[in-house]
Amino acid sequence: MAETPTLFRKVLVANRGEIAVRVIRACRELGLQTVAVYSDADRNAMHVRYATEAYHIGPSIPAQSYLVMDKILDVALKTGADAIHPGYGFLSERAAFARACADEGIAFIGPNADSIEKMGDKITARYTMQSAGVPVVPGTDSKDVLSDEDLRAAAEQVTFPLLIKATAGGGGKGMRRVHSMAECDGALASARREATAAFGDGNVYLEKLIEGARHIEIQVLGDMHGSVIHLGERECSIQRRHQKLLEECPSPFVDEQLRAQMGAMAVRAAEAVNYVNAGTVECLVDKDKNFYFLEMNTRLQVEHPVTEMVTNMDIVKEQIRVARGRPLSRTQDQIEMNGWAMECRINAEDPYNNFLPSTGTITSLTLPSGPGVRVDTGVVEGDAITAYYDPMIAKLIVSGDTRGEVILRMRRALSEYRIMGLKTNIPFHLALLDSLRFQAGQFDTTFVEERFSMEPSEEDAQKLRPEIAAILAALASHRMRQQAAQVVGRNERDVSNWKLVARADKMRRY
Amino acid sequence: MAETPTLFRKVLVANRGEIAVRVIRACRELGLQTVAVYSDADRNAMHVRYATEAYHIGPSIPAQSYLVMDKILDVALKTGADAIHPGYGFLSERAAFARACADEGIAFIGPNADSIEKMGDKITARYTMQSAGVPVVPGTDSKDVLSDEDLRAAAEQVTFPLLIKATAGGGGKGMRRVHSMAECDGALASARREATAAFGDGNVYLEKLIEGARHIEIQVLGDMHGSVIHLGERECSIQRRHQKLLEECPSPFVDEQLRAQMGAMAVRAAEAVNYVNAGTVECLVDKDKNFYFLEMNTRLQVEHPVTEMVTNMDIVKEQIRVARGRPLSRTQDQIEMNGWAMECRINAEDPYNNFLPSTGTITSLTLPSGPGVRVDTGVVEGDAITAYYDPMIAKLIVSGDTRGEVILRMRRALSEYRIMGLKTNIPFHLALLDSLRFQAGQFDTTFVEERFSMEPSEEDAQKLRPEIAAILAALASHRMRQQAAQVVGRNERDVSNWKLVARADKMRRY
Amino acid sequence: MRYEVEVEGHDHIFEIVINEDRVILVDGEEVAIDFTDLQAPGLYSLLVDGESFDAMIEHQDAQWNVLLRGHLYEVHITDERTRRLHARAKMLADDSGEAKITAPMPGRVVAVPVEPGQAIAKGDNVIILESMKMENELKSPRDGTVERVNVKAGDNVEQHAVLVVIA
Amino acid sequence: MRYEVEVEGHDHIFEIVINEDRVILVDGEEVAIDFTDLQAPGLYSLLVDGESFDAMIEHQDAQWNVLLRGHLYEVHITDERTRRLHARAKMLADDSGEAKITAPMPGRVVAVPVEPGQAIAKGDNVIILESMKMENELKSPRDGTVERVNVKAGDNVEQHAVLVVIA
Repeated sequence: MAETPTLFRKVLVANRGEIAVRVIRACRELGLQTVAVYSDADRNAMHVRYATEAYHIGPSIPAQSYLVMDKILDVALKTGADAIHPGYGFLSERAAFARACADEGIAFIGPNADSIEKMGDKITARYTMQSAGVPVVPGTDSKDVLSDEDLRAAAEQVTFPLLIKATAGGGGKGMRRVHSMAECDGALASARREATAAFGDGNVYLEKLIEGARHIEIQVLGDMHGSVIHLGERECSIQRRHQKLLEECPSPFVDEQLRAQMGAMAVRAAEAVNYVNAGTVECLVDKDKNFYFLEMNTRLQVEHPVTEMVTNMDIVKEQIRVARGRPLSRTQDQIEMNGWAMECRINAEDPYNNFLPSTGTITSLTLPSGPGVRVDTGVVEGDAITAYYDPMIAKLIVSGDTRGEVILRMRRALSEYRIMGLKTNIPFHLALLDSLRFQAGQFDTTFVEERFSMEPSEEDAQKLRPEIAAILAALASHRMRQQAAQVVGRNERDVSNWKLVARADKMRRY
Repeated sequence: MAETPTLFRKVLVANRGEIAVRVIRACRELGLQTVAVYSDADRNAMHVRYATEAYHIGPSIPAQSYLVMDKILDVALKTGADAIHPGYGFLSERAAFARACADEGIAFIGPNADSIEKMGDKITARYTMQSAGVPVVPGTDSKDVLSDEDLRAAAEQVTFPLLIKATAGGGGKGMRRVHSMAECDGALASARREATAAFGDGNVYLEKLIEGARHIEIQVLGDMHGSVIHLGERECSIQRRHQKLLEECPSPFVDEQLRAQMGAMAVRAAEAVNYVNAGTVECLVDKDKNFYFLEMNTRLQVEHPVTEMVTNMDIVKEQIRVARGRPLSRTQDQIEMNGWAMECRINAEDPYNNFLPSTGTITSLTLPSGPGVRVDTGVVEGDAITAYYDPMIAKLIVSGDTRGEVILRMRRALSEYRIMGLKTNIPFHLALLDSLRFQAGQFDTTFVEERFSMEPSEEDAQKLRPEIAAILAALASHRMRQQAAQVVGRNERDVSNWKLVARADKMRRY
Repeated sequence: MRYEVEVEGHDHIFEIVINEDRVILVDGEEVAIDFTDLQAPGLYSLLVDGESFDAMIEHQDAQWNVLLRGHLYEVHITDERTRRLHARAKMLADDSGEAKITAPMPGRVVAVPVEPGQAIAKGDNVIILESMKMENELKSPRDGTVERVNVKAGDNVEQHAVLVVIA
Repeated sequence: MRYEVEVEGHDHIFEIVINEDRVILVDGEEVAIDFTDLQAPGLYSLLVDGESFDAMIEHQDAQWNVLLRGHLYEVHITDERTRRLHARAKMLADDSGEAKITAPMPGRVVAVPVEPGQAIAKGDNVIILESMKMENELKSPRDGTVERVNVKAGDNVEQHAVLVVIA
């Protein structure tokens, strides 16, 4: 298994947005050249501008650009890239892509194709894990493709409530919660539809819904010399429609003993598929601290930064290191967890309107900064947020000594973050941080959907300032009238005054 | 000396710019309310917008606003502030101000007035330190006010080259290097003039110029219970005209033994004046690792963040903690230095034109972000940089495992930092990071002025791309002509297109 | 200038008079203010008797959204005459006018679980719209009858397109 | 459109022809480019045969400053006719025309160590200007004679004000 260390000179980043920028930054800091690929919508994107080279690979629709293996391999071969980093999403968990890279002599910065395959099909993964002695969530146990009829029959045995999940799944796509047989047909149809759209595969299976469970995952790293280590857990129970919204490291629910047990289990899971590079073992943990393997994500995870802040390891640099054939920079004994970190996913969606995605142009942007604040983003002022891609436009990561300090610091950072031109979920995060149950660490995966509201608590409602809102609106309205009158009243504007132009512009936009 | 812990509720920040924002951020994260004060020029400044309350205290000239004790005390009393944080500069080292705060029952977040006085007069400080067994730089030994004649006589004894320094000094103001008697008169006149302007006190003294010396300083922290600890050193030799430009922690020149010796000396120096709160003992260290006390800054230092990143302590929060009468959160044994950190001061000045200050409006601003990057700043897009205040508009702080990683990361972060509308010294920092002597850690305080040039080295010159610069300029010029033609050719612009308006605006500004 | 300002969800109506630059009247009381707009369109700074407020404000016609200290306030501004007219119009229209379900963003219609003439309750799904790879359920804002359905499954729709009309 | 582009300090003159959108001629050779301006005025992105360049560009008349990968390039752009005229004008003006020492920023004149009629050498201090609390020495750009001194110690001056004229 051991290979001679390969010197990379140039890395192609087969992704866009914040994760492409994240990888390019790591490469720059390692002195590596970078090749970006971009669709029509992304010509001016940060990842294009920050890379050493950039090549157009097609229309904005991912199916015709970021998801087309051949286009990406062509660019890699043309530019002499030694390696490809797939980021997350897109081609990152396509075994065929990892294999095609290997065939062309290009290092795929991720696990080998076999590991991806074994973990990619969720049914196969369940079997493999059970054989390796890893506990899995009870569910359908057939390896065959299941018809709606099969599933209805199996549902009785699994017992309600249960989850329909896509065999090719991930990211909550094609997933439905079902509480009774009556809901089954509708849920199956909609899950299959979403799975087909997302993965090109409408097959689904069933899992028992573990009530009151937390979603906790373990970061693992493996090298080509047979070492696998874990970097502790991440708490990811703050979700809405199976989309994670806020993650933290460590989990307020995990003690040293549980961490050691889950870590050992995750290492065993990775070893069972000869895992190399970074991966994440996702688990459900019930109220009694029993844990169940859910799935393994065979790629860099969105929320990897919280682990970086607490373990002080750069996971992307470590990925590149092991892809070059070098051993991991640390052994399990050398992994220490210090302090606390939290990540808020900043999404272009309207928390006051059922979290509907929001599109538009970022007319103004102020990033939070100062001690303990990290922003991983792929957008700058002037960028358009389209419906083609994921609504996540940034990750705000905050670290500090204790969970309490981190919550206060995150509140501070969120309130400094100003994104104008489209709606974001920043108010959601602020409301969440204010909720007493969140502060106390008392939540499970259903918390946001079932026990959280954007309406302020009675105590917080006392702090509302409707009179200030009224004054602000009246003054803004008044000023706008005045300015409109001014502009109309002149034949020629004083064009040397850039603020006036900006204001005039603003007015027209309203 | 021990006092009962006082609960602060509200802190007045008697400063502006990045340091006011830094302090307000710390207060917010501690749940404290904040009161900002502002001059005419600063109505829209970040520190005004981020504070809970804000009060106007006069014209833009500091002498009529930020330097007027009574105005600031009035605001503190009116708003019921429990404490005042002075930041650095302005009133931070005025013993009279610390005393006036105490008289009004307001906690001064800094040392007591006596310590400030003893360290503030540089001549007294030299005596006090000598008595405490702290080595000082050889120089004039009289406690009296020295006339030009006295100084010329003393100069012969001190021997050339020497430094003229302001008795009330700090920040390189009123400081002149003198190599011979012939230069003496002119230098004295100019030093006294600058000292008078800066401190209202034209007295100066002489110190031997220690050639090839580094400027290395030790951060100390003291509480009201008699504990004084040090947080290791900062390397501050990268200076121009006695203004620090880049600082790092640790110093590449300091080993464990020297750190322990200098740390012990700094603690002794602080103890000699019963020091409470954060302070910095500045030293010169010669080639043979002999060190000499230069002065003690009795306040928060601009470059405190590099120490924060390496020791993982929040110095501002610690200042507030000890000002409340609580003991330091750590003992000397609990101070660990991990990794490396570096700070570049981002100044509004033109490195291609003798570093002349640059004023103007920030028309566009992109902060660097991502792993290991911290920005402490006091300006946002649209802010005007005036000649009233210090040209430092931000501090870019980078941390990582090793000095090598930090240099590469700083290069990456600097190249992401985009400030449009005025000149900054970012190109200077990039050129400095590229210099082999800097990379090797081989520099002293004269390095920037005497052995550094903005001209690229022969090796770097090979990498220049004049043809790309030519293409860029030609294309930009061409596009501008086209757009001008478009705009002129229309009776009415399509005002719904915000980009066009921005472009038209841009064109006019050129 | 006199404004009637209604802050929704908080049962507050304020009468605000703005004449001078630094002093306004709120329900007849003088309030000292200092109001400036920052460079970023929609960002404002307000000092009220020294208290500092930083707000994001946007509006459509008379409906203003003020995002202040993490909370969104929906504010209606009218002068008195307009307000009376609106109140009357609203009374007449309430529960009797048309409700239009529009596309909140561009997307593809996945399913239309309703048809013209069907009676529906507030909260019922009327359209499932796929956008950004997720299915979004658009619900009826009130009880009523489906009057018109303008789209079918598989249609691509633009933002703001009227999809279904409820009568 | 044909441009003559001189990059200072690198002894390069390029002839650049821009007609089409995606292909330009540089000294007669075709070069594939993709050039866009970003929202921030003065920020541009250029792809040349796939290589990505992010630049800040500003100009005053025919003088362009291009900040690219941490290095500042001073670029002069002219069409051929203008260039010849300029060359001639420059030849005539060199070392014979007036040199004006102007204030690079607002400030207060601390000292004027020269007086009219005095002969000075390139690099001599002609004005000491205090700004942002520091003294800045303004030096003569060439040998010559002080023709005019417009300010005295203590004067406050605006940016670009002509302080001293060297003949």
